[in-house]
Amino acid sequence: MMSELSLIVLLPLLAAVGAAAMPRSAGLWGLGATVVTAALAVSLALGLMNGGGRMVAISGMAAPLGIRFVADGLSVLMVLMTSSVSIAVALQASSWGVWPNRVVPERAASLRAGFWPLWLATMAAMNALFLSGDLFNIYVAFEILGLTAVGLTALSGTPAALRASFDYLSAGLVGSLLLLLGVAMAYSAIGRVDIAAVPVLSDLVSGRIALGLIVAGLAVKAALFPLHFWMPAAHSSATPVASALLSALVVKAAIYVILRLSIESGDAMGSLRLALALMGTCAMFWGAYGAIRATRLKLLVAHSTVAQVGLIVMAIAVSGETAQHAGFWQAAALLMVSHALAKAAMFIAVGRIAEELGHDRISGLNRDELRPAAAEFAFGIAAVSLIGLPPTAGFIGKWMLIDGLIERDAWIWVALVLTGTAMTAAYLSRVVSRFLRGGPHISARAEQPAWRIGDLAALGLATVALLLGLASAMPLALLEVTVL
Amino acid sequence: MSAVLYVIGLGLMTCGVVLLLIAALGVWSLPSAVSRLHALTKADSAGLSLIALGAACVNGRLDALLALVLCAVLVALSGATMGHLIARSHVSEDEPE
Amino acid sequence: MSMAFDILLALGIVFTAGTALGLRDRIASVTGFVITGLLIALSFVRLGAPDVALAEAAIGAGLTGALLLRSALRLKPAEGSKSPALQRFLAASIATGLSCALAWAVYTAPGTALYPALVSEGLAKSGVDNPVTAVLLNFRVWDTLLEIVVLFAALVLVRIIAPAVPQPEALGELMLPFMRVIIPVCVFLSGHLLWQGATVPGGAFQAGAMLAGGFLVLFMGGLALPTPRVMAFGKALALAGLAIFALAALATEALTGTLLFYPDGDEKIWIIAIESALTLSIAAMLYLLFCGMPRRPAK
Amino acid sequence: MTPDFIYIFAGAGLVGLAMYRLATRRDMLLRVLALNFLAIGVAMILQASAFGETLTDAVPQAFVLTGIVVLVGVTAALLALAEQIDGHDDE
Amino acid sequence: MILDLLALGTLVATLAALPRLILGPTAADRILAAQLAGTGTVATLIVLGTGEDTRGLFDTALVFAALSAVTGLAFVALRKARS
Repeated sequence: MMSELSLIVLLPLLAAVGAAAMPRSAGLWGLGATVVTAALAVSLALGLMNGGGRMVAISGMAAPLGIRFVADGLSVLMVLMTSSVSIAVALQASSWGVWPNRVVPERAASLRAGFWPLWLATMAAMNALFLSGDLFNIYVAFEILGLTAVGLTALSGTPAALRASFDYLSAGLVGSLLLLLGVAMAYSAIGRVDIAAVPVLSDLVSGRIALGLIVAGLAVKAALFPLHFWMPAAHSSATPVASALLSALVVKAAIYVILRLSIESGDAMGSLRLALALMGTCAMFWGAYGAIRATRLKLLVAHSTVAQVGLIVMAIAVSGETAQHAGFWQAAALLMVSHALAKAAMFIAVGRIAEELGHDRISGLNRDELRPAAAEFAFGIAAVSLIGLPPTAGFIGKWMLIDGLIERDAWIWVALVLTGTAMTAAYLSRVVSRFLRGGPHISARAEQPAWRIGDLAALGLATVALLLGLASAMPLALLEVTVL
Repeated sequence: MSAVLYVIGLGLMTCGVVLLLIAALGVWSLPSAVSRLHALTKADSAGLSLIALGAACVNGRLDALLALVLCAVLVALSGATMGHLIARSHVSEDEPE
Repeated sequence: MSMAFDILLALGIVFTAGTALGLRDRIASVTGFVITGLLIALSFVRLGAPDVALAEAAIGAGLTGALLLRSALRLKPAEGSKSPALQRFLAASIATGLSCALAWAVYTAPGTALYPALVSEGLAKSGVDNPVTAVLLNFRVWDTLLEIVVLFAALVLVRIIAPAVPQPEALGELMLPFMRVIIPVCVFLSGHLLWQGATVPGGAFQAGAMLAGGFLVLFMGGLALPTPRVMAFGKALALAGLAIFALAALATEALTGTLLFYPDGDEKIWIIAIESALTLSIAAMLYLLFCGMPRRPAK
Repeated sequence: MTPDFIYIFAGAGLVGLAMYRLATRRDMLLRVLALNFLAIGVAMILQASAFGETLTDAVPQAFVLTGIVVLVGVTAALLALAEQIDGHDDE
Repeated sequence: MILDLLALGTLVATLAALPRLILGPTAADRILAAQLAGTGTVATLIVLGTGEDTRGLFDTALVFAALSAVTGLAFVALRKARS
């Protein structure tokens, strides 16, 4: 019988084809596939908790020649993260109409026809990437991801979005070609390209060059400072749903591979780790600086992604000897999940706010006619999680990171993480404080904006981010699952 | 027999390569675009046909002959068509950049 | 002697590429790209990879060349702005350093050949005799499936962007005899490549590209214009290939318990079936990528 | 010296050239060209390191084939974007 | 040996398209250069294939020959698009 592993890739894929073939019922295909895929992901995770990690040789061909699905705690946690964000996003996107015979505005119809095939293909590519145990296969998955992510950016159709899309696609292509170059080098060094070869690679000089090239390519894809130049424009000019997906999920694919390489290579990539840690730190400050200066809400959130990516990459880079410090990469994984949930909530909330206000200027958030509503509330919770206040998942992640650093007497890094946190609090409070300000400037006639499905999506995501902190034992237990 | 064919084949191929080189020289040195066009399309196709014929003689296999003849025909045909089309478009273009 | 050939070819490739990237005239750049593509294909032949040479000639030089030319004719002329000297100097030094480091690293790499033994071991049971086809359609067919998804994603993206549909002008009466020869040859060659791909160089990608080349010639000749019917047909072909491939993957798992593990003894039938669907699908996708996919098809 | 050695240099040269042009030119068509050359350079390095005196490894050939097909898709998308951006500039 | 020399000759003929490509002056000249390079490549493939046992390279040459016209056709057919 068919296993969840192949279904969570092939089902969204087939649905993407279906949605492209029948644009009018794209919403049905999309919602259906999203829900079923999420259910499959949950069942996969439960199976993993009970039965341990799984490894499947596709085509019955053993590695290194064949490609393997590797389902361990980390990859399945990433699959779960994708599914939970995608449910919320699917809810929001269903506002473009689901039923094929219902009449919808032309713009909604064209957004719907474009969005669903792209998003379903993205979901398939992400799941394929998380489960893949082969570097070249990861490259191909990245190429799908690069194209669909650009498609999501270009969906809004504005000249700014198109320009950002071109830069995004060309930067992404450079990134994946660097990755491919690294794979080529790995092949010429040791004659194989499966992930299990990474420890061998890190013992050789040419192998380390290969790993360096791969990580450089991933850094472009993950928008790691100073290779993030394409990202704020792309993420802020897309439609809110697309921004949520790009910021919350698509950059995570690259970070996941960095994390995976870091775990596999063990302690060997010393200088590469240092470079990553430095880039991460710079990204944390540069992104925060950009967010503090941003005038538009969407740009602020996009710059905040640069900063958060920096923090996560730094957490990965400082992990060092993985055997003794499993806490570091688990912290990084937890930070990835919490950032995904919070950032998706934030972008959807920002979309709702901009929809009510008609603009997204930060200075114009002190509005007279509207009372703060669900979207603002969701934004607030998401902000709390990003800053890392208890009881959110962000807090647990940061706690584990700092705890590990203190244990190693790495006070400089502790100080850097704390400074970064303070800056996060600073730029997010620019927004949250405006939401909190009640009082006389709100006119008596001010109305509560009507509930939309987007509010539900944003609130749901934010709540999950909050609850994940309380139930963080679950993801941590999942992360313990390895392939024997 | 096959030795004779081999030598004939090599001779034909050499002639063909020389023709190709002449065509290349013509494209390099002839003064106007139209004259270059004429030099190219004729010498080119002739050279390639000779090479293909020579290769068929040297190789001596029937299925190879089929592929080679088709090859020569295709190059000659597309050369002629393209030559005509480019000449037409060049005349109507009138804009030496 | 053959060393001289290789050196001249390598120098020619780098020089032509430099020319293509250095010229101001757009047509010249694109033409330079096409010529480089041809030389690269030759170099792949020299490196013992005729399958790749075929694909590079058909896709790299042929179709990409046509695509680039379409855009070169449509985009406004390049602006003559030059980057500051310092930037150019820095870029040049970094690029040179990168090149040298790469060449050194690859040259000194130990280069253990691990795959050839594994491939020849698996070849007997793979259902085909051409090792490249065996890798693409059996050992690592998962890569191939995802690769078709890349084309699908590109197609969806182009549909969203919806660039203007190219309008070929009438090429006169000489086109007709030309097409009468070239189109049947393209179709025949495509089938030939598909069929012989099981044993000697060739396969679905080359066959698909060949067929797409035939479509493009038809298009330039004023036939096969992207009318609604042609578009709908092309879209159906393009999507059907991917759907069949994905469903076949699921079917293999249902039959054998392992994803994309073909039932014992029937490997060849599965591979040929998938390849046939892919050939048509790839040809349709490449054609649609060239013509663009207008939301409202051309009249 | 074997042919693979020469072509490794050619591939590395292509990568360097493409990187240089990517860093110094803003023109969209040239960037697309440079990206294509970058990909071809990578493919050539991969192919050259697969070269063997008796038999060329089939797996990198499959990789390069995949890369070529992927590249044409991305190129088509980039060019469509470039044309659309250029069209917007006119208005 | 002779075949090696001949291959070198065809390669030189192929590369001889480059001056025309650089000098132009018209677009037609450049397309012409591509045409010449295409024929030269086909010739090179045939010469290289003669020395081998298989027919493989002749098939490759055939594909080159069939598709060599596509770019040129695209040029003449879409030329009007340039405004």
